Amino acid sequence: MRVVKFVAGRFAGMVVVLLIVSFITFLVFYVLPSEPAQLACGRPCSPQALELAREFMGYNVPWYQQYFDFLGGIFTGRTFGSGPSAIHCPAPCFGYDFQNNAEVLDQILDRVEVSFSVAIGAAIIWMVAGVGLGVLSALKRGTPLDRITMAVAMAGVSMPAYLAGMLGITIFAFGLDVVPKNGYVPIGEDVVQWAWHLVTPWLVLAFLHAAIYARLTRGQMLETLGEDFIRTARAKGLTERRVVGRHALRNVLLPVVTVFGVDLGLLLAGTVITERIFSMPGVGMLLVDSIRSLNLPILLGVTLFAALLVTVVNFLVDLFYGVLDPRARLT
Amino acid sequence: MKRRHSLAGIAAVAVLLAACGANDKPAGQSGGGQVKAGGTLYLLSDSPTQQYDPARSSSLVVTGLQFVHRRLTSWKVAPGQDTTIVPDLATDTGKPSDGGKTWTFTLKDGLKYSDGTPIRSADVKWGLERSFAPAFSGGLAYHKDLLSPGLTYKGPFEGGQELSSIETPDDKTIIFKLARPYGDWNWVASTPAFAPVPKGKGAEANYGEKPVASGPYQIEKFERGKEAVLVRNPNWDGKTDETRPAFPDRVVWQFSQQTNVISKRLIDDTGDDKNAFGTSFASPAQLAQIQGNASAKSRLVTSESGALAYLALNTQRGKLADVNVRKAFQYAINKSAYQVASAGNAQLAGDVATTLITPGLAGREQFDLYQTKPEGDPNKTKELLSAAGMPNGLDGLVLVSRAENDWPRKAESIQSSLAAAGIKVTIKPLDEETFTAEVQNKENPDYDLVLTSWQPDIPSANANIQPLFQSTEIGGGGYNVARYNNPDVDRLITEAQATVDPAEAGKKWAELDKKIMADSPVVPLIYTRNSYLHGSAVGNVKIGRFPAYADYRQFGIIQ
Amino acid sequence: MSDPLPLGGEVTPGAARSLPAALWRAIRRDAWTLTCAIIVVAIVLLAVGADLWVAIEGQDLNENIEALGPDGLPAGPLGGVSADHWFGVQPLRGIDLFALVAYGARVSLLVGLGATVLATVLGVLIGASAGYIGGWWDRVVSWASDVMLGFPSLVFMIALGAVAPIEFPRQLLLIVVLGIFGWPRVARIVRAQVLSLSKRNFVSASRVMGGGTWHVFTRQLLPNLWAPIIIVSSLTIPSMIGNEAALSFLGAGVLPPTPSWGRTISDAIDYFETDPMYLIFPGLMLFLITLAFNVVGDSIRDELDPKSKGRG
Amino acid sequence: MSFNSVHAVRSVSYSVAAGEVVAVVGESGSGKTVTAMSLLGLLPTTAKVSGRALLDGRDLYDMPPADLRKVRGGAVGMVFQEPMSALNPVFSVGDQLVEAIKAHQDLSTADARERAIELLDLVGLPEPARRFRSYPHELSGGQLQRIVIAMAVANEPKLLIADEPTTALDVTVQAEILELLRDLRSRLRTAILLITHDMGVVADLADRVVVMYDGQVVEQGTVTEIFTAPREKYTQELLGSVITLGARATEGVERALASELVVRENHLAVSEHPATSSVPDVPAVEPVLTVEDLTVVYGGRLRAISVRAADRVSLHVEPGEVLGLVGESGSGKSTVAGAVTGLVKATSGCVKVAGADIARVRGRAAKALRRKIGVVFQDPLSSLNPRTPVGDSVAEPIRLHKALNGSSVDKRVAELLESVQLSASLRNRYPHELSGGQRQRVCIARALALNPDLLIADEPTSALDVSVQAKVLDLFRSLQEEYGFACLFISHDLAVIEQLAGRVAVMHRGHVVEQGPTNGVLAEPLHPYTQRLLAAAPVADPEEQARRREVWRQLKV
Repeated sequence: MRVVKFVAGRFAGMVVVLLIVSFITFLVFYVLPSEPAQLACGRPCSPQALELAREFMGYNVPWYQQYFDFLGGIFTGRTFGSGPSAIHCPAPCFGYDFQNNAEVLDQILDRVEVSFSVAIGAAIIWMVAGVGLGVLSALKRGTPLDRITMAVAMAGVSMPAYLAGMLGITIFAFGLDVVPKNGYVPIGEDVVQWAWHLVTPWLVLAFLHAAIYARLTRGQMLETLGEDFIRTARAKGLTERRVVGRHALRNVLLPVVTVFGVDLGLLLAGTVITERIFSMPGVGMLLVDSIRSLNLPILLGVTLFAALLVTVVNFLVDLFYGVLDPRARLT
Repeated sequence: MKRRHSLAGIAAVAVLLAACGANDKPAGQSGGGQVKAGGTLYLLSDSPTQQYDPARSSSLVVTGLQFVHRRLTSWKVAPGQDTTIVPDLATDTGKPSDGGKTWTFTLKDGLKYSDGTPIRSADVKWGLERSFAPAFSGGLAYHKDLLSPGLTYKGPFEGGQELSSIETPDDKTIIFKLARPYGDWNWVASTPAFAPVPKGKGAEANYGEKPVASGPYQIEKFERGKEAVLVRNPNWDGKTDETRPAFPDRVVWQFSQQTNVISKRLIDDTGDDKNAFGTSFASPAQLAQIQGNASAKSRLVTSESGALAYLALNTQRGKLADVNVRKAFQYAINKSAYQVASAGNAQLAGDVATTLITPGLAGREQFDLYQTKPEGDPNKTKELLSAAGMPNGLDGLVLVSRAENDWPRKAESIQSSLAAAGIKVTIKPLDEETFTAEVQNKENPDYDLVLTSWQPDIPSANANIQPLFQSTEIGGGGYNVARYNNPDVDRLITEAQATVDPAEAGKKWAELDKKIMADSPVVPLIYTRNSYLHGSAVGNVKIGRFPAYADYRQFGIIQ
Repeated sequence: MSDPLPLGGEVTPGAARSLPAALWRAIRRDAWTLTCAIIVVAIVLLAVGADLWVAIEGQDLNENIEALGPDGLPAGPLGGVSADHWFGVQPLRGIDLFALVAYGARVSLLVGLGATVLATVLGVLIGASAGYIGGWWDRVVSWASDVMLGFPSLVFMIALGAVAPIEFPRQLLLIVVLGIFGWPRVARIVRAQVLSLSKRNFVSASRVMGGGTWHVFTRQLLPNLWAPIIIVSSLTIPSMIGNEAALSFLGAGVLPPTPSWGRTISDAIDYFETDPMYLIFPGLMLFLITLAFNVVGDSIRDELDPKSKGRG
Repeated sequence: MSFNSVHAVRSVSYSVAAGEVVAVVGESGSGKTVTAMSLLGLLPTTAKVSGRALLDGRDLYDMPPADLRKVRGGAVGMVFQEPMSALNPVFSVGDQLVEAIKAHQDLSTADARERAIELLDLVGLPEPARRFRSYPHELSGGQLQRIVIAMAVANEPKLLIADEPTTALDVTVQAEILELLRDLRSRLRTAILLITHDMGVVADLADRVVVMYDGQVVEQGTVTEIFTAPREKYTQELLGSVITLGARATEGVERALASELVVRENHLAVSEHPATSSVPDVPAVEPVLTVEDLTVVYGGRLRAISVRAADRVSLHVEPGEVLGLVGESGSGKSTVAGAVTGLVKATSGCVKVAGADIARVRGRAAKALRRKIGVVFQDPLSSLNPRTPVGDSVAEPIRLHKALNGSSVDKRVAELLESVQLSASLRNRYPHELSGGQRQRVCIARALALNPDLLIADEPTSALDVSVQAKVLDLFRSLQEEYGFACLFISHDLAVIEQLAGRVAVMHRGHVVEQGPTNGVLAEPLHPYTQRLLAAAPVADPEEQARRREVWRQLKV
């Protein structure tokens, strides 16, 4: 019952966040001096034709009405125009992109696989590498290994994503010519090629992020190793491997998981820069393109999608946190 | 704007404007072996889709749409020659009567759709009627205000009304009764909306993904954002089609490709990429790279000419309302620096422009009313400004440019030139829609100068002059961004438009060119060259004098 | 209190160490920190004296196509590096790259520092008030910062750039936008700090003695907040500099022709294969200043906060 | 043995025989814990250890790590001071117990689980099978310490090292844990090395005593020798400074057991146990502080569970009087202190200082009221702003109320510091530069800066070492006599209250269960909880403690 209540509460919170995000996005883009109907107007575009296009696309009503139309579309779907040539956008309709003649949701879903492939693969690498190196540094504190790891980590933290990305592409794809230069192969088509095409972005992203995790893990590990319960575990006669690998690590992972949730949420939402550098046609790329062409329906959709992902991932992280930490569990 | 990949007109079509100093081979084509029928052609596009709905397309005759759709007329394009109009579905290029107010076309015999049904004149009419439906707007619309009742007609789908200004007395004949005389109607008949759509079909919004084909290819598979596969249309008869050799067996579009990735694949030229053609222009950075690669350099095709890049002066604003001040601007720009900033050097960028009508259009005359060095003459500008009562130059002008691609850099170059001539400007880069809203639609827009470019949709000086300088095109989405209003010019434009005889019309347009330049509403900069890169197995990649786009119809695979 | 060996648990907070003292100690303790401090000072000097250095070099920000080769790339090897052009020149326009980098440093530092100051001031005010006043205000702040952190902020910054009138100084806009999106991070840390300080008895004691909210905040809390504030802001500077560069990289930063590292890097990426120096100089600068600020900030934190001894 | 080139312990030797309890006593920093830790190699790696530690003839210091690991938790078990932090918060207690068993015995998981439940039963946890699945945060301190002990004895060790095993616990819980240790020793024949600073615990459990001071052993002997005839001056001082309950408390409980109590005037107790209401206040003449029907409820609203931290508590303090408020953790005494100082909002009821309701006064009256109250908190370090020199801390109330100005402030600060027996030259020092006792003196000086009518002292000495505690209490008493302020003195330690308070109120689970003159309450405890509290506190006298233990056992039944 409490779990249901908790989930319901979190869900309500999520909805409110999404409403606010959508509203603000809507408002900001509404005040932009843009003419979204222009593109559906054709060339030459007379004022009369423009007005027709506006009417068809639903831009001829006041902004708040447009916003409510948008919200309503999520639950009931929308229809643009009338008669046999009307465009139907079935519920949940997150808007219709007239520039590309496609439902916004479809466009996002088309791109999701790419974003998820990049994000999840990189996340696994950086978690393993970052946490592993962090633990190692903490255990070998003060040794050259620790110093080198932390220096590299510092470099990783300080490296702008696009620089690291460019260097990665240049070195691996063009310099050494060991990995493919272009594109994305759907996982359903060929798993090996899929992974092979993603290696560079994975490694570069992992390098940037692993740094933060290595530092975080190291600090947490040093702190945790000073805790009383570690002393207890040692006094029980456990092997050092078990003391560190079980007792310390589980506690170290708690803050790491929280940071991971935020990072993954943002990354999944299509870290714009990452996808731009690696020419990955993911959600982030969609966002950049829609910003450049001021494609309001897509912008609104992607913004909502990003906010949804961040909130959902955070929610999942909270649940997972409960698994890791019984104190956070609902009893 | 590249998203919709309109390969035509619009002020600033130039996506990645560039050119190539193809000094070692004739401009407009590249070498290569013999092209034979067969093979697969890959088209690499940075756009997520290709519009195959004729009503919504703004595709030129030579590019993507032609694979699937034929129109009433077509263009004959060859490097080094002026582009001429030729029949496509029609037996001739139209018979004008009634002083250019009535145009009659007759369809060829034996024309069939991909489903085997015959193509009738009513289908062409239906296709045009369909383009009036609000759901299918967005394509080239030159026909709309010439066919009464114009935009009050809402298409055939609701209420089933027909367009009375088009008559189809039999299955072969189609007669257009225009609202006013229009000499270029045969050119207009080559725009996408003149492709036939089987009467009664095409009501659905996604008709463009599975249209009924009249051209040499039909769509086998269409996946937006990924790819489209075109295969041969068995009912297309090459004998009725003089402009389409249709060499490849299959044409595959690869959508949503990144431009730099396209360029890298083509430079590498391996596997299927040998059969590939990049549909975007090579950027200056890519050009610099291609210059250093002999193989890639041999596969680069550059146009002779292209879109007119120009600096528009807001003739209705402040000091710029004074024609003497505007004339001072003609000497201020360092067009050499602009060429380098555009593409690295003059050969790559395109020739310095002094006229409004671009090379390759009938009737064009080369002249220069404001002779100076390519580097410009800032002192002369200062003198002229002094003479106009501004010894200290001008300050605080707003220069609007596009935010996309290389425009900001080119705007910076202009800014530098003007600064040297004592004119201080602030750059305001705007993205496409904001540009439209701010510059083309506002009543009193806040800008003094606009850096942009223009490529006509049809190879007629009409399409070069009228949209940019007729007073009716000020505001309301029109392209007269210089806000140039000269009743004399307006009158002459209407006259020239109504002239049916091409030679006579050409003379009138050339006169208009000089007359307008004398008022100095714009500073012509360069005729922007476009460069394409293709794989080594793609042959017959040619660019005519007009348009500055590769002629997709000729492409074939070298076997 | 058990035996004084640090077997874990609370360590006496390094009470009255001041920032200059901590910085000085960090620099003296570690050659690496010293190097990074020197880099920071050098780049700050580069930015502040940009006019002077560029004048010494004998160049300016003007277009100069004579410095270019026939293909629009810099004439000469290494991107045109020479005695005249210390860092070479920009492709296609021939503008001196050293001048671009030096003036770009000014923009980067100005925006980075400005945004940090704004984010810190907002974060301290909001975070401290939330932690101290508590109740509904605290809930609102926590929730608002959650929303902000979950917000696709980049979209916003780009959109605001498009909405803002051309007359509005772009650097100021960047400072404001980055500052507004930067406060939640600071606020969270400050709030946590205030909450933990509020539990300390000296705060209670002050209140029992009759100290009002303002008195307790300024006399009791604030002096103890300086250390975390300084640490968080010293680590915010590099991320703000990076953000500015990233926004400019995406074309949503400062307007042309104002030089900016992000804009230069964005442009240079296309030339990486033909003119690598164009990317390397501004890229290296950005990397160095970020690294140096991070290292120095990290060392100060180690000095001020004995619990996080960074290097063993 | 040295640590960071500081010699923590020098030439320490002692021995423990099978079945024997040896107590190592000494104050903070005496090196008792370091020595014990060194036995199992649990010191930080930077510590250098020299010497020998023989376990059945084998040198622990010279043992290969793998062998030492077998000794840890095997032949030698260890119990730590803080049960809350000694267990890993993220694993269930059963898990951690099973782990300890499996580290040394080759058992299947099911068998180990069975053994673990057995052990939980052995250490006296009710419902062991259910507790097996509990997580540390779900259990009380006493329960956790039982689990830590279960873990330590899981493999039937020869030696159990108990490092301050009861320091963090309440007295009644402490008594139970000591009982458990005694029980385990007799059942398992385990030798116990008990490390503690509490002489009462020593008297209760130890056979032999080792006294450490400044890293050295100053004296060792049997428990009777040490308590009756300490040879070393340090031992004598240590024993002298111990504050323990007088014999009358033991007698009081004995009388209660024999039902010979006489109820006297102004001595009230509630009848039921556990209590469901508080006793009414005894009549007052002209109280400085009146607490009327004070109820404080925490939580509630969105979260379902609300805690009644104080329930209809009524108290008063007369001018010049010290009222002791005694109770264990969670009894609500700190809540009452909070309400009295105005830091905690009362849910109902009111607190009046000099007739003014502290929750209702505003503006000037509120400020005037504040002048009348001084506070001393438990942890002196946290009571002083680490960024403020102590002189400024003392001056804060003076400046705040603009009581004095200019140089007279400095003069007053010097005066105050001297009155708490601190040199005025310490005024420019920062808190971390002072010792614990000095800091608490500074806090007292600050509390007295404006000559308050009422002083609220919330466990002012419980964080201090034994000898320091005695001195601070002495100082407190003399200051109270000198200034004559009324005082609400809060403590968990009845012995401290006995020293200072004229009257005492006993709190248990939010209720005042008994209140009356100190003499009356100690000599004739009416409420069962008071009796338990009196019987549980160990006294530093082995014979007396044996008698008390007997009383305690009878009370438990």
